[in-house]
Amino acid sequence: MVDAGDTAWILTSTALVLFMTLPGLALFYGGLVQSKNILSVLMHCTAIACLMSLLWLFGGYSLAFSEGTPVVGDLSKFLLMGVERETVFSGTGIPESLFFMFQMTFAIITPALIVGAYVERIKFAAVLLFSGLWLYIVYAPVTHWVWGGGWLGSMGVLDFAGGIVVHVTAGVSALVMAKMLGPRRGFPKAVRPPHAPWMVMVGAAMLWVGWFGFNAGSALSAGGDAGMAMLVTHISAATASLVWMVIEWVKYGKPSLVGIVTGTIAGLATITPASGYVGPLGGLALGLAGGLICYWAVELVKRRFGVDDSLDVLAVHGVGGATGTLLAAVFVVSSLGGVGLADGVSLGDQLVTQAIGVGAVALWSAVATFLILKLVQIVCGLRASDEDIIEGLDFTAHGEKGYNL
Amino acid sequence: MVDAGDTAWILTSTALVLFMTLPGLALFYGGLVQSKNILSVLMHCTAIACLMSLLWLFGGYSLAFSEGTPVVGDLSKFLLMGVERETVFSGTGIPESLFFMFQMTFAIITPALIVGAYVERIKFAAVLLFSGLWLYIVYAPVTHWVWGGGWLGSMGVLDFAGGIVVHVTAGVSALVMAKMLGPRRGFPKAVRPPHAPWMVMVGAAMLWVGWFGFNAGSALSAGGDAGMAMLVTHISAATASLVWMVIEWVKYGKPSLVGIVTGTIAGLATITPASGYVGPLGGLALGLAGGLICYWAVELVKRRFGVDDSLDVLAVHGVGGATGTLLAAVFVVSSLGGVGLADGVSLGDQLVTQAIGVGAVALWSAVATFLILKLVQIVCGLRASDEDIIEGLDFTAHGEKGYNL
Amino acid sequence: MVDAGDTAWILTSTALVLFMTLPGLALFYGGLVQSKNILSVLMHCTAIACLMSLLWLFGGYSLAFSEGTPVVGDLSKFLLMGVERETVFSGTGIPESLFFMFQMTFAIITPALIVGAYVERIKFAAVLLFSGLWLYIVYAPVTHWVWGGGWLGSMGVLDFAGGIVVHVTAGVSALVMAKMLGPRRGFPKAVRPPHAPWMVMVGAAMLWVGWFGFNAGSALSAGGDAGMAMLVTHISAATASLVWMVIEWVKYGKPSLVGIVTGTIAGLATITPASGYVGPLGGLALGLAGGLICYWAVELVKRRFGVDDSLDVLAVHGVGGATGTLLAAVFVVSSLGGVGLADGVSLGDQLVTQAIGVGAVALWSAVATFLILKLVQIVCGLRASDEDIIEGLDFTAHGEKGYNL
Amino acid sequence: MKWIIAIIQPHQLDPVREALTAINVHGMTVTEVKGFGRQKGHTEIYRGAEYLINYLPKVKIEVAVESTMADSVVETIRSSSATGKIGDGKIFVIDLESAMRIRTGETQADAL
Amino acid sequence: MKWIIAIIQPHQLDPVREALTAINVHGMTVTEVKGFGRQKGHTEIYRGAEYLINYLPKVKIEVAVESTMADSVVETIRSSSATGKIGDGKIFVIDLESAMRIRTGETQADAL
Amino acid sequence: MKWIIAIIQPHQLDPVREALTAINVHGMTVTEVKGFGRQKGHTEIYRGAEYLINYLPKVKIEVAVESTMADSVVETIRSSSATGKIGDGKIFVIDLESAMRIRTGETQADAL
Ligand SMILES: Nc1ncnc2c1ncn2[C@@H]1O[C@H](COP(=O)(O)OP(=O)(O)O)[C@@H](O)[C@H]1O
Ligand SMILES: Nc1ncnc2c1ncn2[C@@H]1O[C@H](COP(=O)(O)OP(=O)(O)O)[C@@H](O)[C@H]1O
Ligand SMILES: Nc1ncnc2c1ncn2[C@@H]1O[C@H](COP(=O)(O)OP(=O)(O)O)[C@@H](O)[C@H]1O
Repeated sequence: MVDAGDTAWILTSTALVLFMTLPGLALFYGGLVQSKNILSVLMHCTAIACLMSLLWLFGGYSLAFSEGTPVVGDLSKFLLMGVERETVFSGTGIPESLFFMFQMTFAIITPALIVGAYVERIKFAAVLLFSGLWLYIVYAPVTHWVWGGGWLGSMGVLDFAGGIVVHVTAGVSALVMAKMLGPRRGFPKAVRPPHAPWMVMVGAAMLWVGWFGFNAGSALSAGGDAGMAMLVTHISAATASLVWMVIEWVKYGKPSLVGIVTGTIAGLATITPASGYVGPLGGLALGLAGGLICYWAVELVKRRFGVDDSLDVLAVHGVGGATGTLLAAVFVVSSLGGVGLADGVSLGDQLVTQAIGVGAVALWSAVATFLILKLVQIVCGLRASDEDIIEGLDFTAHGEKGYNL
Repeated sequence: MVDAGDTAWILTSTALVLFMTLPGLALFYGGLVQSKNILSVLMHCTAIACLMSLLWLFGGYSLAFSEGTPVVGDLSKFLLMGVERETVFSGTGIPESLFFMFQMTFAIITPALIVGAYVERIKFAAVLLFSGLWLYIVYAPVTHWVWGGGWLGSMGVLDFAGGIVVHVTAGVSALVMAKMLGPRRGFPKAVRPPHAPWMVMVGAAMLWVGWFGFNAGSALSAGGDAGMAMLVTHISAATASLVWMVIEWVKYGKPSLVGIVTGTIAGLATITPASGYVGPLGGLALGLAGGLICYWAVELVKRRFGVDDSLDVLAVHGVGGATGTLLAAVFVVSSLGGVGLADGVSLGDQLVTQAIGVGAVALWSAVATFLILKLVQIVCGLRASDEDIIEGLDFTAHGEKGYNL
Repeated sequence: MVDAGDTAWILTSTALVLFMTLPGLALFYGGLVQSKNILSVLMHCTAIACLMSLLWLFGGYSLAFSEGTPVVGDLSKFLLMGVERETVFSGTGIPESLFFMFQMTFAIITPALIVGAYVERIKFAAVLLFSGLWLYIVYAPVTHWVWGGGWLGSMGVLDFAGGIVVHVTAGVSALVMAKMLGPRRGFPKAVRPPHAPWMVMVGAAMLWVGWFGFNAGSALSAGGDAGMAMLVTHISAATASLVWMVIEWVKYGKPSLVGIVTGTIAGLATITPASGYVGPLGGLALGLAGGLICYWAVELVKRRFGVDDSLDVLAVHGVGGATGTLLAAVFVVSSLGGVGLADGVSLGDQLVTQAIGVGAVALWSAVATFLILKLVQIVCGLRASDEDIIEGLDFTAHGEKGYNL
Repeated sequence: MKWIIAIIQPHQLDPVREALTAINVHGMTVTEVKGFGRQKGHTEIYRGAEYLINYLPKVKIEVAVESTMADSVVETIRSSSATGKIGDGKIFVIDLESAMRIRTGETQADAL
Repeated sequence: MKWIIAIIQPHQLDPVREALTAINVHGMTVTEVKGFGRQKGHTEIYRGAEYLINYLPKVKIEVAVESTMADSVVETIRSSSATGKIGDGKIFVIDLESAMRIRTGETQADAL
Repeated sequence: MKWIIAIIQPHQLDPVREALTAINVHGMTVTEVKGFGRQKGHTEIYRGAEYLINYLPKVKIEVAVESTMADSVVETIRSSSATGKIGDGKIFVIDLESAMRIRTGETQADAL
């Protein structure tokens, strides 16, 4: 039966998660690029949100959440066939229409995260074609594996709100994308600094607030689980922010705003898979780990690998999500304040399961993204022309200027 | 009896709908004007929000929602007399204080929508005087007709969340306003482009998120109706956005950010009256219709009619709301996934009722707005002086500059 | 037992109150400073939010809400020891984890309000050290006094959502801070106008919406109390805004955007302590009083006292909160639409209690802030160097520029 | 050749440009500047405090022309930008030694 | 007449303006510019990556004055804007052929 | 000395600056300007309405150099900024009477 309290919270959570992408993530990313490309970033986020919504209705949801096989769902819920106004999503107190919506907001933000890898140089048509195919080929199946009755879920993998489903898929795909697309002009010596750090902070703040819907909403009910998920989410975000701030302070003498809010996002991504399983201590530990490891990963990818994953999608989301997924196995244990491992499962077992989850999904994301991009290159090309890039995508792709002061 | 779950959702919805105006609509409109007029737009939205709130308490609510006659309510609920802390709004599980608040946010945004017709050239005093009179003369009675026990509601008109009450009233009044006020300087050849398309997108995103409160909140409960209303609202918004994007892409080779988000708003306005009655298919269809028809209407009003309804209030809201109101009669039928027509009512009957609703309200809005504006012209004048317009309303009316970089 | 409806609303309220600080308050304050200091303001708000969150877990919450003595709690809830996932906060239907979170958002915004007193000239290290000590020495004990079972609560002081706990503490401390830190360069003759009034309005709008969570959330349940609290909050905000607008209009001929939204905040601060006790009439009266008195206080502090409480924290928050606390004693009486005084308590009695509450907390805030700042001055210094101030804190303290257009 | 510098009111830019086009001067370079002069700034009032803004937004036009045309260009700018109010601005003329079009390398009058 | 161009540090604008006013020069035009010179830019660090900002914000003052006043104006600007640190800027003087006040049509020294 | 003014395409600023550095010209002042010329502006389309933007963003470089270097500086700017497309811009040369370094009071060539 529908429970009004639970439904009220998931209605709200759905609004919060949509808010994360529109305008949260759009502003977070938009502030980090040059002023001649801000509109293109906003356009990417908006168009992805719209397109994913329709594709989710046209089979995406069904592939993820209908029974099907352990590998992928079937098309029985294409266009929400068979889902009535009053149908309750099984095992919960919320209508299935609402579950569909809540999950849709995840299906929106995940490909939108990848925007960070290709800003300032991609063709707009490629964004749409890539994101659409990616939803069907990467996102929907992986969601099925973990949450939709698929093989990873059956193995007992722990991923409360999408460390694997959202952050590992997006992060790994971002790296492949960045590599295949090539770097921004001038990378790494002569790229321009973020055009509006204030906007980055505003976006990050909206992501933080919206993440309460993401993680605490994933409880699918309004009770102790949601309360604790919100708590650990917040503690992890705060901790990772301060970690990032301290590192910059020690290293450069000046803690930056862009830095502290990058730490926030790292902390949020890291706690995500664990947020329903751990207690306050877990929140602290994952925030600490997320801050330290993601900071190091940012340097690793850009400096060592020399890959222009421009806005650090792999380093912040992918690495954060993977770290949290692994540490979930540790901090789930009751003695550390977690809900406890499943009966008969040891910490070691769980760790192996988690690693398999991360590894398998990373592999699939990489391979599939590679193939999709090969196709995109053939169909419409991937990279904008140098002339367009120099003039800026706002005008060359969208015919507008961001600022007419 | 008060239901905590339902109440939780309507408390949230009220916050969401206020958020639509402040700052959503303010940013959406503010980004579309020149930088010398941005503050005036924000000021209009803020001052209207404040003034309407008080007028709603001072009789507005009572005229709309007390029994009275089929044409207008009485003053029995002036200053909320007789409404106690624990009074439940009849037929629902929420306190009447909350119903008052939820409806107040509608009474705020409706006159605020009309701002789009008169930006960059109106006197500030005229904004206040016009909006105040308009609330009492147009908004409160029409609300009574449709939702407050008045004649249109009794006829069985379908308007779930305000296609007629909000969008038709605002859209038609906007046209009359634009016509009587005269165009912006330089219209149509030499007006300046939107000063901040990024801000337009941010405002649109907030409107989108807030609209979940508007439509799904109009269920006045947290259950299957709210879930489905949220779903169809979202699908319509996404569809209309993509329609607008595709039209621009085909026509000009460049899909613009301002374009896609205008589509979003068109899709949202169009689904509004139908949002509680239709299913996913209805959401798709109304989004499609809204995108196509509003796009065409924008060109029609500005190019053919040559009326400077500057930010397209009629074309986007009025036409969208009317389209959705008419199509609600079609997609409400159960075979198309809707909740079904009332017993003994045929699709044709319903269509006629819907048309009468749209027509009567459009007529009343036009006539009343005309008369109110005549009065305003006499009392304080309508149009700012050319000198003030050239220097910009921010400084001449409010003594401030929008940007001091 | 946990009630899903109540929990849903407090989960939402927690998100709303966090949203007030991040990014609401940050934008409100950020728009008021010069463009070379915007990032520093955003950084202050962000870093305070993160630090306070951890300190709240590390004893802050425990000092405020564990039993202890009438003067301060003990450390029994340090790190949330003993609070389980399903622990219900006594006397409510929400989990204690959530109560912890909801209250934490108050513990974040209160020190963040003080930012307004020290913008554009403070050392970043001093912000952190001061805010941290202040949380333990001022905020946590005062919260205990009023809400945590301490002496003021036992006396029957009325402070529904923090007129004393939040606004008086922050306001008085701000004055002491401003006095000890010294004015901005050029104060009062040659300071520069707000660099982005539009941003001030956006922040104020977010504060307004978020304040619904602050006040209506303080009911800790979703019912008539929350509904009425939201209503009076809104009415007070709208009234005070219009009061401020009219004063400016009469005095200078031009009502400003910064002015009207300052009125909004004054109205919100004023109603806060009374929001759960009064009816619509109380909302009107407190809005009127808040608007008038805070306007006068702004002039008093800046012109008469000559203290550069830069963004008027004392005049708007402190004075507003105190005014509301006192007037709560009046408008709580049933004949004025309130919930009524406690049995056997006269209006005069209550007024005395309220005055004691305001006075004692103001005194403690002033003394403690003075002592903390003396310590901060020794440990790391308070005021940035003139050179850094001239170049702007964004670059000198954080190594970034706010705008790279 | 002459280098003509005009400081005018921002909203007079369009009329001036049209007037110059009418006498066949098509090239010019425009900069947003802050002017200090007899025309005084204004005060803005925020929360009861007065902020003195002592400069005014102006637009600077720079045009290189052949010496023979200088007088008519100056006169055209003057007549199309004058409103008769204080703050209308000034026109300055400086001798220009040489000019070159980057694209072609053409010099002097051909470059204009 | 002379056309004096001074490139100075942004925060020295107010002192310079006051000093010029003191010697009765009231009109001037100010532009925000980017300076390249001996004073080097700075690096900003975002997420571990260094961004080199190789220009510095400067302010350009342009003043037209009678020839007889040129030296004292140059000296006034120098003394009021010098801090002794690298990047203080430069003052340039160019010969000015003619000046006109748009509002009145007055020319030469009367126009200043 | 000469005062050289070049109006160029914004994205050619870096190449020009590097080329000038290579011939030992380190100081220069850069302003963002709007150019009107043969190269026409563009239209932006919002909601079906066309907005004509008739100017183009350009960058103005000002360099003071010794007279002997003027030709080579002009040539360096030209060669490093030419793309051969319309709108590449212009270079103007004006006689410069005097120069002074604010910090030291050095004058003429020493000041550059
Ligand atoms: N001596 C000067 N040198 C350079 N620019 C000047 C000079 N005098 C005035 N200006 C510019 O001309 C503008 C108009 O001058 P102002 O004295 O205000 O009015 P008017 O031109 O009507 O006499 C000023 O704002 C300033 O930009
Ligand atoms: N040759 C030049 N031509 C034009 N402007 C110059 C020239 N040299 C320097 N400038 C301007 O003067 C500013 C200060 O010069 P710089 O060499 O940094 O220090 P200083 O003036 O102390 O020697 C530069 O930022 C630039 O704007
Ligand atoms: N007579 C002129 N005086 C001043 N600036 C000019 C003049 N003619 C052109 N310019 C500047 O040079 C730029 C390029 O000129 P344009 O005619 O478009 O192309 P080209 O330099 O290839 O002939 C213009 O945008 C304008 O800024």
